[in-house]
Amino acid sequence: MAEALAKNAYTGGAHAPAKKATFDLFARPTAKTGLVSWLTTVDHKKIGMLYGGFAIIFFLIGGLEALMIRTQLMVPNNRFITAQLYNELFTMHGTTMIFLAVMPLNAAFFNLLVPIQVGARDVAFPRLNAFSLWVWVVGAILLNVGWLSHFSDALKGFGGAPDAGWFGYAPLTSRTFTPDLSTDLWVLGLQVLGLSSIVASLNFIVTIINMRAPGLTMMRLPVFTWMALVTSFLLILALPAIAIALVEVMMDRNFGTSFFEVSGGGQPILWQHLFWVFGHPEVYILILPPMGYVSEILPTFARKPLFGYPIVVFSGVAIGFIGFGVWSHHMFTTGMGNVATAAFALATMAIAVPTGVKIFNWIGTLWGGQIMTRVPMMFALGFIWMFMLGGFSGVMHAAAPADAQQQDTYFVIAHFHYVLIGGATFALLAAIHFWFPKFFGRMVPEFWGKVSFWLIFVGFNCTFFPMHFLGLNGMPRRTWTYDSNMGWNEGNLFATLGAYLLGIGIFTYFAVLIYSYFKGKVAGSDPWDARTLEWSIPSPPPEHNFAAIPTVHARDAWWYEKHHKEEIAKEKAEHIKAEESHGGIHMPDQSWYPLFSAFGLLVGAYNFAQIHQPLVLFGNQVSASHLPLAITGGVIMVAALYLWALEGPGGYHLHLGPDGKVTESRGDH
Amino acid sequence: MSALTAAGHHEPSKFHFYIQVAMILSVVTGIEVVLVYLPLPKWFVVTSLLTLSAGKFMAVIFYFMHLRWDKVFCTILFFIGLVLAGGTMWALLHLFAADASKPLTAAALEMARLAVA
Amino acid sequence: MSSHAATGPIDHHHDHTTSTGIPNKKLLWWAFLASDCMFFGALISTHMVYRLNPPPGNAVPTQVFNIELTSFSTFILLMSSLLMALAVNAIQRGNVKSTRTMLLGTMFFGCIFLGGQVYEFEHFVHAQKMTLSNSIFGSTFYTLTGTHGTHVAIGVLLLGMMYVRTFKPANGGGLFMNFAHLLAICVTFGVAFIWFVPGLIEVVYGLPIGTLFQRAAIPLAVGAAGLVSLFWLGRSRGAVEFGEKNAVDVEAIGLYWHFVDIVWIIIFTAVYLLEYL
Amino acid sequence: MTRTRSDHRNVFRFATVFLAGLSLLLMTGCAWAGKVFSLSGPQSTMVTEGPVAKAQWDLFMVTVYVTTFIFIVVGSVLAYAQIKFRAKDEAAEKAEPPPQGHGNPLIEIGLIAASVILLVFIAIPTVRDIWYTHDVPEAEKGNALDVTATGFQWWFKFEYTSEMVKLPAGGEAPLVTGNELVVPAGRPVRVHLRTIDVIHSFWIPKLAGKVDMIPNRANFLWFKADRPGYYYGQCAEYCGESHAIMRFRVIALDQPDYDKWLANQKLPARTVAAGAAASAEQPKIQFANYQINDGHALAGSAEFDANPLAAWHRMQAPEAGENAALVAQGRKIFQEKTCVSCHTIRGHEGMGITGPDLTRVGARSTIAAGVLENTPVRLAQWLHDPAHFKPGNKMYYGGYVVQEGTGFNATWKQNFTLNDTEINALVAYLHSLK
Ligand code: HEA
Ligand code: HEA
Ligand code: HEC
Ligand code: CUA
Ligand SMILES: [Cu+2]
Repeated sequence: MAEALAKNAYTGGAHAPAKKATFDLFARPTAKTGLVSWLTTVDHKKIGMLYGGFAIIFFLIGGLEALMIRTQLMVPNNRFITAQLYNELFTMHGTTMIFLAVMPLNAAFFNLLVPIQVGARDVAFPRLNAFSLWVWVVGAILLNVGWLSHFSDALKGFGGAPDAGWFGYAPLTSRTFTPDLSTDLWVLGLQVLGLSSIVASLNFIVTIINMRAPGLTMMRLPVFTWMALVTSFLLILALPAIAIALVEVMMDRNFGTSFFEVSGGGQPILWQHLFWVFGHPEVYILILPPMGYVSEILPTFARKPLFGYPIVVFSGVAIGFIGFGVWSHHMFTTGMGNVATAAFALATMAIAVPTGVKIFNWIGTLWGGQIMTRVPMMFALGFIWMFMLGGFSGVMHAAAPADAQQQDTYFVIAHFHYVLIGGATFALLAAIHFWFPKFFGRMVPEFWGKVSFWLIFVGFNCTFFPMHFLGLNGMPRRTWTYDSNMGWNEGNLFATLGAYLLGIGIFTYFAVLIYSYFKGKVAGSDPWDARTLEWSIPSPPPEHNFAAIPTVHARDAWWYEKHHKEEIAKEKAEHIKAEESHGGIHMPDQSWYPLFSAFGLLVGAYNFAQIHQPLVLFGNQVSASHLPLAITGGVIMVAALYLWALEGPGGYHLHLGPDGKVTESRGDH
Repeated sequence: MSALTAAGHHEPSKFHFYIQVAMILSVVTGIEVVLVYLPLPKWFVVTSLLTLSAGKFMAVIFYFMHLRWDKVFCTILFFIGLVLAGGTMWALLHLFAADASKPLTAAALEMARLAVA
Repeated sequence: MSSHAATGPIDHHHDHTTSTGIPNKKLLWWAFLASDCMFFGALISTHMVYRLNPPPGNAVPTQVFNIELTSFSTFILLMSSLLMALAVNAIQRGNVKSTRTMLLGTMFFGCIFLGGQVYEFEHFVHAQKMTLSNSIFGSTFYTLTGTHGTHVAIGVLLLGMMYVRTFKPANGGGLFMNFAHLLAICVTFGVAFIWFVPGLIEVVYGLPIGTLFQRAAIPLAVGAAGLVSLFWLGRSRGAVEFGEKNAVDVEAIGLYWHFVDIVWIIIFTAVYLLEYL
Repeated sequence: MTRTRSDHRNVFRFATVFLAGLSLLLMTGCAWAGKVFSLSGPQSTMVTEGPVAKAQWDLFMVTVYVTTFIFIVVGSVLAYAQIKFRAKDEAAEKAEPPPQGHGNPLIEIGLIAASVILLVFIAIPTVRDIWYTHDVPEAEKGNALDVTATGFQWWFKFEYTSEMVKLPAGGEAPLVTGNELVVPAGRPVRVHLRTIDVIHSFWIPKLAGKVDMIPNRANFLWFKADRPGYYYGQCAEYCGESHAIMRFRVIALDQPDYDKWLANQKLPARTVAAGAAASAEQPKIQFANYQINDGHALAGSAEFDANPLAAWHRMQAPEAGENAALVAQGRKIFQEKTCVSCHTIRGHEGMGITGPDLTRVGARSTIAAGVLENTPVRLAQWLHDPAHFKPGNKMYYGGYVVQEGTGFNATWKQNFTLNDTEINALVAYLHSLK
């Protein structure tokens, strides 16, 4: 071991050769940089960055789709795009923004932050984590591949992008009404994304519950980590409902069942129930992590601990729990009967209480603080204001009879964009700005950050505030075009101009980030004088996160450390010694198999979607159905999983030299 | 590993205990099957069936899956899922049992046939 | 984590390397089972919702069902659960041999259950004329019990993988053997449930046993070959890496297996028994 | 970033100027800005014309009052905190951190209680109105008119289940109309909601909130029009390609007017007397140029928009200068061109039910489910190229076929080709059906 120590001064590129694995087809990848390192990584930070990068790309694509929608609606009787394309656009805009932008952005932050905030070196199951990522990519591909049909006649077979709306109400999704492949791909794409989310969430549940550093009791967890935990629970408990619903549509479409086929005695309304049993918790899945970011950012810039921590945590849990009992508020117009309608209306209103508690506590955090209006803080404050407005229109919807006039109008569009953009997205933009220095080691210029904030803030309100009035004035949503005599012309024009402004704002925001990545001022490890553990380690964090697993003594662990320096330094030194005597810092090995099994899934799912179609390659029919390829995909996946199981977690050790150098070693100890 | 075995930190064997549990479970299953054929009031049979299977359920999770000997947290974790799933099922059944939800079936089938025509 | 597991005595209810003392794998599986409750909750709901207001032309469940067979299957699944519990019991005491026997037994009972289901489905489709698509009852019934069956099948596969893993030599190597072993298991058990068990049930219902053997000489031969190679591959082959430290792995699969059992307990009552009232 | 402080100021100055500029813009364009929030369009939910819509609007206003109150209170505190506790300068930022207080349970509980109490103000009228808006009040049940509305991709059929008409082939059936629902003002109407294909939703904003038409479900809603009027309706559940323009109209009439209308409806289709301007020669084309040349502007003319009810009344009377020969020719083409297979003209030919009933199509104020004003030119344009106005509409035949090499593809074709002369005759015929 001493030899190993001497030989491998860790320079980022040099590393110990992998032990000749006994149960392995491929040599275990060990690259630390370059393409292979990203494809085979199990490092939660790299995985987080990949999630984040993909999500931002999809956010921009979803935004572009929104801009096309807004352009079409700019003037009455516009024919900028066709009805068909419009329907594809709003379906994919909604699906993309929710499943491919906001959810993975949250997943990115779970990955980047949770292990560090709990004082761990990685998640509980690093390879499973990589698997979640690649499976997510597969889902994203399946959902979007249909766009290709718009680019070339040879690709018409995709039938266009999905066009049944983001909640795909049966029976519009049946073969009779949407016979083309797009709906099959939508069904399977969502299914695959669900798989990814469930697997990832299980991982985070175990990580948060089991991998906490010594002293980090549950009631000392950073609020963001708490919200990650609640969100993960919501995911594993809500996604099964839609998974089953999707299986049922898939069976209806491909195997002749009649779950939602009236001709066989099915009841399409069941789809709505199953969808919203998932769908409502889903919106809290989107908003709870943002509430977590804000709960970290506000105390940092108010330089005060979060007001009423236990109640904030508890209300987060309560929101999650009550969120499972309100799904039918999306179905007030489906004639559920008075008792059911009243019950769901009241339950929905009840959610305003724990949500209000959070707002009050954030204000309590500001009260008596020393507020520094840095850019993340401005987005966080913007979040409070805008989310509050969105929440109020939510409560208006909860009044069921009033909702009969609002359901499926632009009033709903206004409501959920206020909570989704004013809420979730603002908080995400705050978070990106806040943690950018941590993960890229560079500061984002304040001035340009603020410019982008104001552009986004003003643009957002110009876009969506008028929509309340459009809705009240009777403008239905999912409207490809409208007449000029409805009184909607000006509101729409205004909203569209606002959307362009918003687009410029978003563009500025990301352009500034890219600029800062190359040219930003180098950030120290703790540029904001922040409070949680991630700020205790270098920026960007080393692969093993912590030289010594910290011992947590208080809620804002790093704040405490900063104010008890000597005591902590002593403790740390001891920990480092103890760990080295146990063989050094244990790190998991990289692996090809998560990627391979996801690849198998892609092949399998893509072909399964069109299982009954003849398989045509280069104009020749190769097989009567896609079954052989679907099976091939399945076999690749299972084989990869099998080899994955045999390969074992592997692992190597890092050793911290006295000069701060890190060395690597392999082999048993 | 041999050192471990020597250290003798073994579980006490639950072999016979497990067998007893399994026997009880089989007997209960038998009772269930017989119950449905007995000329008893319907409410009684339904209640007993539900109680008996709930009992079996609990026996399996607490003994075979050793929740009884594990940290309570495992129990809590599982019951979160169980309670939510049960609650959702309960709500769905009530929603569909409501008068407003009586399907039109016969008429609807007719319409569906027209639509296809 | 793994490096620590070997450093202290094994306490099966406490893992000192985690914050709660619950091993990570166990926690993962319990969380997954919580999630799986929702899966089956949604499926059973679908089935029950359509039982509430059955459309005309629906199959009549009590005429379709064969309650003796299903009761038998239920019993079999219970027994497999017992063996699974015993497998965990054995490995926790470091007894690899006994663990293997119990695992095989669990798989065996699992396969009988699956065979019963194959028979049941086939019988329902051919004799009772209830298909996946000709009535809503068929749609929900097959989807629900089929999903459960898929869970059982996945369980058998996982058990098989666990079983061959117990042979992984302590000194490395053996990938090919391992693979061959798994293949032998799949073949043997595949034949057992796809063909032999349904056949045996037919025999119970009057098929002459001679016909049974005549009809399927080839699958039987393949199955026999599989069985022989299974025995051959299953002989003692020196020190293995598997041991008491893997108890949590076996236990994790056990949790899954028992869960599949309790789901069946519910299905048996809700889908089958209640129909007879 | 050493320039941070001054940067802040720059940005705030910029923002202030920007916001000021924006409000200036708003103020100068006051009239225009006023229109941005114009709230009295034909589908406005704020201009209520019946008790159901009114109850819904009043409830909405309750929620607005309560939440506005909360917003003012919470918003003021938040704004105050933001301003009051802002670090005034760099020195303040670098100063010792403020006391690290952790919360105050009393305040929390108080606020929770306050929220609950405020919600009660919303909850009570909500529950009351759920029951009120659900069904016709007991006292008025006897007076209610029952109608069945069925959604089709993308139009509506209305059946007056209590008004039977004699069928030419013998027997009776409920009176059927399409896309325009005529009801008596001042009387409650209960609409039973059905659909033949996918989910639609039935919504007349000024009269009542929507209720969905869901396959296999017996939904219904009720409304009452306070006074005679012409109301816009819209399908409010996404139902496929042309969902956006799946519209309908409700015309509320005085009881006498309604009775008159009903009596006329029950008669078989109108046949133009042969004597009227009979002419043996080839009928003249009345409107040479019906090509679609006015962009895509749909809906009505200014005159129509000004008083749609009057426009509807005008449609009821037979048009001047009807050409009996042309009409007869149209009737023949209607048969030859397979129109009959989808449309019914009760008393004339036709028994199709996959398209709207055309027995009195000439008396409708709009065609194609409220998309076009029913002028001869518009009707001609519609017949010329229905898909131009309603993409994907089902006045086509065909289906989905597998195209070589590309899998599924939809290729719909128009099932009839009409030349100008034929369209001309058809328009004359259809417009004679009053
Ligand atoms: C981030 C996502 C998010 C969030 C957080 C919410 C939050 C809420 N939503 Fe929203 N909602 C959506 C996303 C979200 N929603 C989406 C995407 C849709 C449309 C889906 C579709 O059809 O496509 C939708 C639709 C929707 C509907 C259906 C509308 C319809 O289609 O007819 C309803 C109905 O009740 C509703 C209600 C609510 C309520 C009551 C809340 C509450 O949680 C809000 C609580 C917050 C506050 C109330 C503000 C702060 C509180 C205080 C300051 C305390 C004091 C306040 C009071 C006492 C009132 N939402
Ligand atoms: C988190 C979710 C989310 C987010 C962030 C958004 C963001 C936006 N949405 Fe979204 N929206 C939904 C979720 C979301 N939406 C959902 C769920 C629906 C319902 C769908 C359905 O009915 O099925 C919907 C529907 C919806 C409609 C209604 C369509 C209809 O019913 O007919 C409209 C209309 O204005 C709209 C507008 C916008 C706009 C202008 C933005 C803007 O905020 C977008 C801002 C971003 C940009 C403007 C991008 C800027 C980028 C660039 C300029 C660079 C581009 C470069 C490259 C791609 C390289 N949305
Ligand atoms: C394949 C069936 C079919 C055939 C054939 C058909 N139509 Fe139609 N027609 C429809 C449908 C469906 C609609 C409703 C379109 C919509 O609004 O979405 C319609 C609408 C109309 C309307 C408008 C009715 C209204 O109330 O809005 C007119 C007028 C009409 N058709 C005339 C004709 C004529 C004339 C022909 C023959 C030349 C014809 N149709 C042939 C199916 C058909
Ligand atoms: Cu019909 Cu939308
Ligand atoms: Cu909701």
